[in-house]
Parts: sequence; C-alpha cells; structure tokens
Amino acid sequence: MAGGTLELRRISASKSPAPGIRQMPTVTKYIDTTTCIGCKACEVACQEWNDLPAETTVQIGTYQTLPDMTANFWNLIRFAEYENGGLHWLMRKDQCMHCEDPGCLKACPAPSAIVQYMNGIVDFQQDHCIGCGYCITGCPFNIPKFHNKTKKVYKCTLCVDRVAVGLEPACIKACPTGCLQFGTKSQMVQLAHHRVEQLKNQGYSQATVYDPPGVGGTNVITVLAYGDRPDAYGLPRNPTIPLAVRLWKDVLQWLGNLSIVGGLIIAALHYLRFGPKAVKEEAQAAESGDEI
Amino acid sequence: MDIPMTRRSFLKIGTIGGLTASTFGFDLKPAFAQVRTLKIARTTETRSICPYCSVSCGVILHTLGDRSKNVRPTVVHVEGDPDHPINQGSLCPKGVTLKENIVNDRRLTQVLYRAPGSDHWEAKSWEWAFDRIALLIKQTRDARLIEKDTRGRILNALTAVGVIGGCTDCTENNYLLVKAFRAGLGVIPLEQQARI
Amino acid sequence: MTNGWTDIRNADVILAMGGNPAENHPVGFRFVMEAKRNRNARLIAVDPRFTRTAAVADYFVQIRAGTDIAFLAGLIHYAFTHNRVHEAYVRAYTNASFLVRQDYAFNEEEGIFSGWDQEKGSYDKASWNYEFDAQGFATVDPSLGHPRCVFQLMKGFYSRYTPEMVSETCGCRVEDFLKAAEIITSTYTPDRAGTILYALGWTHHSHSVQLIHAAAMLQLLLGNIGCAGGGVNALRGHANIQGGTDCGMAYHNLPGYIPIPKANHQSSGQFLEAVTPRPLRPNSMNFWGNTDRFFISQMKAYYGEAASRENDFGYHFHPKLPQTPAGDYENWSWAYIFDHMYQGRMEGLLSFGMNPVANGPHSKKVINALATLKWLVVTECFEQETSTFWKREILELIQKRPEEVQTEVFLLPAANFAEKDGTFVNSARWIQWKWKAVDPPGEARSDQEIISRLFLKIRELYEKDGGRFPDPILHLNWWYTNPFDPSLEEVLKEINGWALKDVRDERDPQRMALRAGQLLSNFLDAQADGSTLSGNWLYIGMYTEAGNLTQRRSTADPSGLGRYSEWAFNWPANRRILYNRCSADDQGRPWDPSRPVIRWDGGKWVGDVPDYGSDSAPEAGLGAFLMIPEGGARLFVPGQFVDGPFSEHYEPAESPVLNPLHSRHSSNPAIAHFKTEWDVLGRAEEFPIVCTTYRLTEHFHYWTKNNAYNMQLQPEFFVEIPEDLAKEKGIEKGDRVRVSSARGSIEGKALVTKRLQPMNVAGKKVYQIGFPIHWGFLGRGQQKGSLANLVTPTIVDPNSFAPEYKGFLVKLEKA
Amino acid sequence: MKSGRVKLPGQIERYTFSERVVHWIAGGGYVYLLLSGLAFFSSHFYWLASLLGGGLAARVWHPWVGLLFVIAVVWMHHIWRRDMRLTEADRAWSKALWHYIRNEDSNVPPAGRFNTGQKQFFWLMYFGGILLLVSGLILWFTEYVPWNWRAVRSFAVLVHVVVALLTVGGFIVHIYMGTLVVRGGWGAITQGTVSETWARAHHRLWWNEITGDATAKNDSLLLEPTDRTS
Repeated sequence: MAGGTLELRRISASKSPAPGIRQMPTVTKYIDTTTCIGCKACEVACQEWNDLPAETTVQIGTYQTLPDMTANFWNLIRFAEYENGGLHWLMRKDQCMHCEDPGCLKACPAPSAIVQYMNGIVDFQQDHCIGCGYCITGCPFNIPKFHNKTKKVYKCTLCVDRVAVGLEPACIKACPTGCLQFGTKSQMVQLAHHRVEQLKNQGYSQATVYDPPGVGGTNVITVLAYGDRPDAYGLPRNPTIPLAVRLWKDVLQWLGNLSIVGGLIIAALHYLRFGPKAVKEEAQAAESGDEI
Repeated sequence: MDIPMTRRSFLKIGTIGGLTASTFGFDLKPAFAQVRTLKIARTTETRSICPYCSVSCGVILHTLGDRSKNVRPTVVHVEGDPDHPINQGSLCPKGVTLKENIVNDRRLTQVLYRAPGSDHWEAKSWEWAFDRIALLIKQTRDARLIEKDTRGRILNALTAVGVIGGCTDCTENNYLLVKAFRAGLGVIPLEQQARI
Repeated sequence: MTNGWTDIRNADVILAMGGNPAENHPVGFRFVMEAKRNRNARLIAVDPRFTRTAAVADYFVQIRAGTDIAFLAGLIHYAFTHNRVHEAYVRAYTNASFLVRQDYAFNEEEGIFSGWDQEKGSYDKASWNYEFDAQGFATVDPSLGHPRCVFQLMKGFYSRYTPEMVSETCGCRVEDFLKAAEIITSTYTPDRAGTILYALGWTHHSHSVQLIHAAAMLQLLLGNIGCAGGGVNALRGHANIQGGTDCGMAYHNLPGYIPIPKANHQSSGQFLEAVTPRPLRPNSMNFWGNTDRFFISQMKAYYGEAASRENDFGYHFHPKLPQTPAGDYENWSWAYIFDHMYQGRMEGLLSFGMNPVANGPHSKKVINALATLKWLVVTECFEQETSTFWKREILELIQKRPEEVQTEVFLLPAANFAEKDGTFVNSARWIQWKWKAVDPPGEARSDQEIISRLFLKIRELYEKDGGRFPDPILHLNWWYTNPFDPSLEEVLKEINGWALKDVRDERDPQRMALRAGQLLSNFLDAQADGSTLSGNWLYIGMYTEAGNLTQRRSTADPSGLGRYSEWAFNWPANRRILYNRCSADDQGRPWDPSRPVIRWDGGKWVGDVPDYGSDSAPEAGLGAFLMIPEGGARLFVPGQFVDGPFSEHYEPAESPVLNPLHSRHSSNPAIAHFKTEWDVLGRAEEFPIVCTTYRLTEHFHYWTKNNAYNMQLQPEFFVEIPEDLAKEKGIEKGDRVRVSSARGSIEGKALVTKRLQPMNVAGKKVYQIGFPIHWGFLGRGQQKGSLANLVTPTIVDPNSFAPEYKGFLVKLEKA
Repeated sequence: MKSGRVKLPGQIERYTFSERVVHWIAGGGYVYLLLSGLAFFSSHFYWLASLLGGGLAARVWHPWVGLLFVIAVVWMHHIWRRDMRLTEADRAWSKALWHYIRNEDSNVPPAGRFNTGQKQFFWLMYFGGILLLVSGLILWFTEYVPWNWRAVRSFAVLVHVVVALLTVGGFIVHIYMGTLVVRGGWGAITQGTVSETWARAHHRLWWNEITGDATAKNDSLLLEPTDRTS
C-alpha cells in the first residue's frame, strides 16, 4: 500500500467499513514451540523496533523476563518446567494473538481506538484510545497492558508499520531458530500442520496447532507438542470473548438503547395523554392558573 | 524515558465513529489507516558483523544524520542482514540490542588516569597518555629485556611486559599487536581469551 | 570448526555436548533446527544441566560435570562392540593401521601410561610412538589385525568403558547411555553423517585436550570427519577469537600456527629444523614441510628490507621463548602470566578489550597480581573491573586499600566494531569484512590508531634516546600510508602477502609465477628466499589480484549444501570443509552421493576446494590429513600431548569421588599445580557439591551488563539449584544464597529447578549446581560484585592451559 | 435544619438549602455520569463524549464524578433515611399506582413527605450507586485485577451496565415526574418551597405532620382534572 496506509476490516465502536476492491490476504504469525529455544531475541527485537524502554526487572527464580507483559513489553517468552513421563522445559512466545474476532475490539467503546486491518492485524491506535481498559476485560488472552503514565493501552502491533511496507515483523525477523515464521494464514496453517505431522511421527501423539475457534481463529498460530495441555504453556483451553462483553455488546447495548428511547417515548405519550398534575391553588387559583 | 512514543503521525479514520456512527451495518466506503512512518525509511545502511560470539552474523547498521557537514551520524537501528548466509536476517537477543552497544551513555569518551595510590580517575589528554605510556614501556623494556640467557643464547625477549587482547577486535589489529609488541618490542607474554 | 555453521543443516545426528549451542550460539543453532525440520535429524544433548539445548533435543542425558571423556569412551567402546565402525574409512584415513612401539603400555590399575616419572610428575613420551622401518617410515598393518596396531590397542584400551562403568562414573542411567549411544553411533554407515558441537564445556577442564581428542576418535571411527554434516565443531566464544588465534595472539605460536622460536633455536635453520616435521609415510604430503616459506615470508612482513639473507632474515630481531632453570620452556599462557605477575616478575600490562579480573580464573589472585604492576594500560569501550581493580570495593576482596596499590593505570577509550572496518574470523573460519558506520564517541579512538601511535612514540624515544636493543623497533616494517592510523585494508594485504620481486615458477623456471608487487593467491606462492612477504600464510588467498575476497557477498550455493563458496573467504584456501578428502572413498567417490563434498572426476577434484592435491589422483596416497606427517588422522597421538596418546577419564582436580577406574591417579597426573597461597583446592568433605559456570543467551560475557535491554532480560546473578538440594537447605526460589569454594564465595538469587537432578555416582548421591558469569562490579542494575570467578580454581589443562571452570567443588548455604 | 417551616404566607419549606445542594450535586453528577457513561456504553452515544470534552476527558472524570455522586447519595441517605422508610402506607399507595399514573389522584392514598415512587427511586439510586461504585472501582483499576480473577472484571462490566440502565430508567421517570407532571416540584427542589395547597394535594400526610391536621384524607380535589382524551 502506498504511503503506508492499510485498509481496515473492523473499527472499534463503529460500523464496519465496506471491503475495498483490492484483496488482501490475512497475515499470520507461526510459532513452533518445539523449536523455540527461549532466547528472547523476539522480546527485545520488539522493544527495539517499537522504541520501547527497558523494564526494570528482578530475578525471582526463573529464566522468564517478567511475570507478565507490560505496556513496554509486548512479547514475553513463558518458561515452564513440565513433567510428563520425562522433564520438558516448555518455552512459548506470548503476545497478542490477533484474533479473527477480537474481544478487545468488541469491548472498546472509543471509535477507531482499536482497528482490524484487512490483513487481519489487530492494532491499537493510541491517539484514539481513551484508556478505559475495557479491552483488557474483552481479551481472552490477557494481552492489552495499561501504561500508567500515558493512561493508554498497548500491545503487539504485529509490526504493522513493517508489514505495510512488505517487511516481516521484528520478532519474526530476529528469530534465530526459525521457530517463528510469517506469511498468509493459509501458508502458515499448512506449515503448522506439516510440522504437527512430523511431530506425531516422532512420537508426540498429542501435537497440535493452537488456533482456537472460540475467537474465530487467531492470526498467531502455535504448534504445541503437548496439545492436550495448552495450559502447561500458559494458554487457555477454549478461549472466547468473555460472556459479559458479549452480553453487553450484543444484547444489553441494544436493549439499553431501546429502553432509553422507549422510556422517552412513553413519557411523551403519557404527557400527551394525561398531562401534568397541577394544583388548583385556593387563593391564587384565579390569577396564577399555571405554574409552569 | 518510560513513555512509549506516539506511534502514529496521523490517522485518516478520525471522523469515522462519532456523530456518524449511529447507523447500522456497513459503511459505504472502505476505510484506511495510516500506519507509523517506517523508522528506517531514510537511514543509511552499513553492513557489519556482530562483535559478540563466533557465529558472526551479518548486521545492517542503520544510521541517520550523515551526508551533511558538522553532523555526526548516529546509529538508530540495527537489524540482521537478510542476505547473510548464516543468520539470514535473524539475530539473537544480544545482536538485536547491538544499538545499545554503540549508543550507550556508559561508553568511555576520554582518557582516564589513575595515579599511584589514588582512589579516583583523572581525565587526561591523549598526547599526555601516549607520552607517559611510551616512556613507561621503554623504561621497563630497557630495564628488563633479556638479550641473552645465562647460557649466552640470544633471546631478545621481554617477559616483564604483557599484552593481552584481540578477540574482541578485528584480525588486522590482532596482527598489529603481534607485530608491534612481539616482533617489535620482543614481548613474550602475549595472550588472548582463547584459553579461558 | 572442521565444518561450518551452514553445514550443520546436513547432519543426521547432532551431538551437543560440552556446549550449549542453543544458549550460546543461538543463530548458529538455527541449522540444527533446520536439520531437525528438513532431515528429521536427531539432536542429542549431553550436559550436567537440562539446558536450552536439551529443551529442544530429542534425547537428553545428564552427566556429572567433568566426566565427558568417560561418556565418549563409552561411545567408542559401544561402537567397537556393536560393530559400528566405518572400517574402510578408518583404514584409509586414520593411523589405525600403524604399529606402536613395544614399550608403550597403559597401567590400568594405576591409571598411567608408560614413561611416567613420579619424581618429576611428568611423562617421558618416547614410548608413545610408532615402530619405524629402515627408511624412517612408520610400519603399518592394513588388516588392522596386528595386536600392536593402533586399532587393536584402542579397542583394548576402551574395553574398560562398559555402559555400567559409564553409568557409575557419569551418574547417568545405563539405559539412557545406551539409548544415546544407539543414536549417536548410527552414523557409522556411509550414508549417515553426525556432527559434534562443543564449546567451553569441553575446553574448561584439566583434561580438555584429551576430551576433544576422544571426540575426534569417535568421529573418525564413525567416519564423520570431512563429510557434509559431520565433523568435530568447536563453537568459539568471541567474534574474532579465531582470528586472534590464527594471528598468533598466544605466547606459544606465531601467526599461522608456526611455533615460536625458542632459546635453543639460535638460527632460522635450527629453528626450522626443529619445527618442520618429516613425513611418516612414503607419499604423505606433510604440508608443514613448507614451514620455511611461511616463516621467512612472515619475517619479511615484520622487518621488510631489514630482513635479509645476510642477517638470517632478521631472525634475532624476533624474541625467543626463554628456558627455565629446570630446562623446560617458560610458560606464559594466560593463567601463568598472572601467576608470574603475582610473583612480581612483571612490571606492566597492556590489555586491549580484556577483563582478566572478571574472566580469568580466581579473581582474587588476579587482583593481587595486578596490584604488583608498576603500570597497567587498558583499552576499552566501557569501564570494567580490570581497569578499576584499584577501587575500594574491588580491593576489599583482597583486604587492600587504594593507597597501598602503586600501579599507574591508564584507561583509553576505544572505538567499537561499528566504528572501524576490518575483518572478523568466525568459528567456521570465514574471514568476513565489515564496514565502518560511525565515528567513535567523544575522544575514543580506534585500536589501530592507539597501537600505532604508541609504537611510533616508543620508536621515537629509541631514535632519540637510544636504549636496549633498539634494532627490531627501528626496523619494524611500519610501511602504512598513514602510519599513525593504518588503513586496515593495507594491513589485510600485508597479512595475505605479496611478491617483493619477480618469482619464477619452481617447476618451470621459464615461467614467471609472480610479478613483483603481485598479491599471493596460493600457499606455495610464499617463498623461503625472502622474495615474498606474508604476515600469516594461513590467510593467503583472501586478498589477491581479484580484490579483497573477504568482502565477497555472493549467496550462490550450487551445491545446495550450504557451502557459499563465494561468500567472504574461508581459510585455508577458501576450503569450506576441512579434511574433505575423507568425504570420498579411496577411489574419490563420495561416501554419500546425496551429500558430495568433493569428487574425483578423473582429472581433478570437483566440489569444495579439496583438502588434497587439487589434481592429484586419489591413489596418490598423499594422505587425507595433509598437515599431519602420517597423512592420516591420529587416533593414537604420538608425543603431541603431555598426558597420554589415548584419552583416559580423569576426575576434575576437585571431585566428589575418586576415579572409579583408578583411584591412585584419580585426576590427570600431568597437571602442574600453581604454588601460591591462592592456589588451593577444596576437599569433598567440606565442599560436597559439584559446580559449573556458564553463559546465558541474554548476555555477552562481561559487555552487555552495560546494556539496559540485556540487563532487563537477565537482571542479576543467580544460582541454579536442584529441587531436592533446595529442600534440604531450606531454600526457596528467589532466596539469597551463598556459594563458597576453597577460594572464595559469591552470593546471589536462588533459581530452584527440576532441570538439575541429583545423581548417583559410584554409589554416592551427588548434587550439581551452577551459575552464569556475566555480572561484576560495574554496569547497570544489580551488579553487587557477583564475579563468578571468585570461586573458580587455578587448575589448568596441561596441554592447552585452559582453566577448569567446569566441575569444581563448592558448598551452598542460605545467605 | 428541618423542612416544613412556613416561610411566607401560604408557602411551606419543602427542601432545606443543604438538601437542595446535595440533591443537585447528585443530580448534576448523575447527568454527567449518564452522558459520559452512555458514551462508553454504546457506540451510538459516543458523540456525547465530544460534548464533554472528548472521550479521554470523559474517561478521566467519569470515575471521579461517580465517587462524588455516591458521596452525595450517601449523604442524602443520611439526611432522608427516615423519610424514605417504606411503610404500610406505601403498600396501599403502590396498589393505587395505576390511578396515580392516570392522574386519578382521588383514588390514590395520601403520601408522606415522599411518595412511594420517590422512595423507590431513592433506594434505586442508593443501592444502585453503591453497586455502581463497587463495579466502577473494578473497572477503574481493571489493569490491577489479577488474570486469575478475571471473572471479577466480567462481573463488574455486567453489574455496571445493568445497574446503570436501571438507574437510567428511574432517572427518566424522575425527571419527567419532577418537571412535567408534578407541577411545583421543580420549584420545590430549586427554591425549596411549595404552596400549602401543593403540600396538601401531593403529600397530605406530610402536611398533616407539619400542621398537626389529623385529616387522613387525600386532598385530591385540589388537583385539576387532567384527562385530555376527552
């Protein structure tokens, strides 16, 4: 796209724009936990590219950089020692999953503070963010992080600025082992299934691709060797947009709008039908007549 | 600084939402958003090699501020060289943060000197330092050069001065160290990191 | 590396042992992952810890630190007993068929080889040799059946290393060893290749050279050397440690691995006579026979016009290694330098980018040693512990105060890699040019300028005031266009070399081989008569009339095997895989046609630059190992190592148990112990835990502690502790703990993990702990003086003089 | 200060000064909360945020105003809790709600200081306010809610939305009644006084209380017939 602009698919708190003529494939990040060495190149590549400052950390008895992502740290390798017959040291790159049906976008009340580009990237537009934090509630993956100074929320942008000019995201570019790949969704899904087949042949009978249908699939897909235990990797089993957010946006919002408008209409009709309860003043009734 | 930069210069979608947002369904027009200006769009690229481990990844140093007078270029970004057959653009967490190795407020920028018995540094000029160090080396060499051993064999060896270094530096400087200090001054204790 | 980073992708089995490549060479490790993905390769990790490499390995075996030889010896035994030996390869390309002297022996009870002198504590190596015929050639038995041929001796020698013995020594389970052995030795067939990736986990031992010898033996038995996807691959730790090693940054050799002249060599003739080997088989190429060409060309590079036939090419300008009163040659290797320094034998030290307080063994001894100096010059990009050893908080370690230390210290601000051009030589021996991007900050200057200005200032003083033996200083060939800041391209040209006058072809004197001024392009372009100069023969061909080949950037790879022959320059002679003659059989046909490295097409070799005469027929018998006078690889090593011709398991100098094979000589008998009050060892009763040190992927050595991002990723010093041990000591994760050895102690955070399991060694429960290096006194964040080497011993390997950082004894307590 | 004093001839003080102040703090606050809250609640009302200085400002002020609102409501509770107690009389009143709606006030039992509808509205705002405060605090500091307690966030969203909508319903009725239907109500909450007739007509029991009149009869005759369908 010329000029670094990207067409939008969805916009928070707004009606969806009509799709343009140009077809744009959905882009997807592929993560293979079975060849990830937890080197954290992606963690700092992300920070370096996005000009995010280093966080102050402490050693609390793990190789993991931080307990969780922060507004300045959008990409975290989660380390877990997992016993399953033998010992496994699981490492999974955690970041925004770029859901096909993003809960953050659904929950966001500020128009265009969260957008989904035509290529599937879900991006926060901090200029429009009001810092309400509903996206934090809407996200089934615990991704958006509130920044205490700017009072806005941040997360992985899938390096949309790079993707827009044909470069792969900074984390993908950095990844030394090739456990991260980037391409169209169909390519990546194919790659993931190929890898899962390979793993199954090597005895990882539970190997699977994590692409949860509950959020319409994610544009970050993850190959897990122990697919029966996504929780061991720190992944929710069946992520969906929280019921509360769906109730609010799909039911209560309309119900509320209707009842407010309805209430006003009923009041008006009532007034037209019955009018006010005016008091006949004994003394001044003659001259005052009406107080309003 | 711990406030993230504003990522977008401007957005074209500002008017979407707001007062016009109260209709249902699709908007009639596609919408576009301007994404952040690519920060390496106007940089000069220099090909280099990562100075850390021995894999020797190709890196591209992106500099800004060159090609005009009185402007010192600075490195604004470092990224893996995608043409390099080993790293093919990738880097490890150390290579990714190479910019900090170059642009770092802890970098030494002047000659420091600690006098005998002192507990602090003093800033000195290069000229002073070269004069002083050269004199000290010469004094030690003149006093301690072993021209011949006790059996009368010619040695011309200097063991009172040691020279260590090089593995962090380019090959040419390793060679210059060997040439100047061993072939020139006769230094025998010449070592680098290889054994340790 | 015998092979290269990009070649790992061709392997079928990858043994990561004595190294943690995923942690320390993550980008090189991409080729391991590629092999796994594309070839279904198997990755075996053998390590004291469950590492990042183990996390992605197909099979992991935990062994006790310092028992790697026992494990490898067990593999050798397994290969012999399971007939997993590539016999045709072994016969053709090793010294397996050579007959060994009758007086060679190994005493299995005592654990010593023949020639042991208890008094001197060293070996007389005379018996570790071949039987020679009347012409002086070694005798051989191609059937490999002779009881004294190397093959049979080796088989017998390693017969003691049964799986049970491996288990008892290494602390791993027999089944685990057998499973690993089955996979590793599966590469003995011609169509399978296995590689070994090792690093400082093998070199940091008091038996490190023998360890790598054992690995080489295993790979030779399996026929994996020289093949694509094979080799013994040392993954080196610094960007240009290879270049430094190649260019003579070691006390014992000159650039190009020419030994340093010694006191006994009083002329170039004597020197060359002593260091040039003679061929041990009739047709052996014995490439070191050309040492004279390389040495004289180097003298010409050093001294230019002043090196003439009349003055023996300036032979006496160059220093000779002195002898000790006892008659040995003086040892000035790293640990010895600081031992000599501690004993007051030195006055000054110049350090270029080195930090001995942090990286040398036993930091306290190093600090004490530095305090004896009159002067110290440190050239650095960042202030570090060595340049500030006189600061109060560091001197406190040795109970001294700044007032008591009279050392004058200079800290010179240096340019870093981005601020100068020049080449780095990587582990795969690729000489790669890099370009300068920016100027150094403030008054910082490049090393070439600092070296040159210092040298020229000294020369000026000698010119002006005279002094002791000024000749080499005055005559040093400092010919550079800008002598104060030499162009590194000019230096690179000098290292490659050129003809000083016209040189005629040796075989055809009518033909002009080189014009005066022409850059050398072949090793044998170098002349022994002073008509060429070359700073380092090994690099000849990198800068020829075709230009600076280290700048080449072609990614063409017609082989499809990741050879990239036109990317930069690969010493020697742009050969990408060393010993590649072994990749083909005696007829010159590749063992594995799907992965051909070189092939004889009837008139010449095609493929990689052959490690053989390029137009010599396969039957010529030059030997596949041109640098070895035998022509074949040395399974049995005659006289090169001081501690034996075969690799035997010895315990680390500090060990929780006695050697299960021979308790009398439990650790390497050839170790020479330093004798100062700092050189102490602990006993298992007091220090029962095995400890090892290592690097993390998030940091580089002691540099990145100045970087905020890297400090964020790994903020502070920690100790990895097995869960059981933590429970015993009442330690929770994140607690502060203290690790103490006989040398000192260090405190840090506890990282309690399942990844270190207690092990059963010789019937005893043994715990291992470990911690990374990376922190110290200066840098960002939580430094707290956590120098890992405060606890490490000064024991060094008797061949390489590398310290024993892996596998020493400590105790652990809650701080 | 207690209401019910006769200030001018024929005029009775219905709300003291402080009662009016606290009502308008709560009322003004609620209007702001309503407008900003609606902007957050539904994209169709987001334009309201621009009336309040933009979404960012609305996001910053909404919780603080909410706090103020709840403080005002609690204060109201403090001063009105006795008058707001639901009694037997309220049950009767509730049964006659249909008559009240149809302005057939003669069929509606007499009311005290506050009629049942007012009381219900008060308790709606009081308990609603507390629930909105609790859920609002969770939403205010969403980022501090641990991931494992994320259900709390969802719950807060639901509670905040549902309760707010209920209060909106009450609020519409309240405004409509106070301004358009019960003439004199606006004057009562602004100037503080009502006419004696007004008091007798709408809050006979309260009138009785302050005058000592024991007629327990609704003075509905004082109300104009308002059936406009005829």
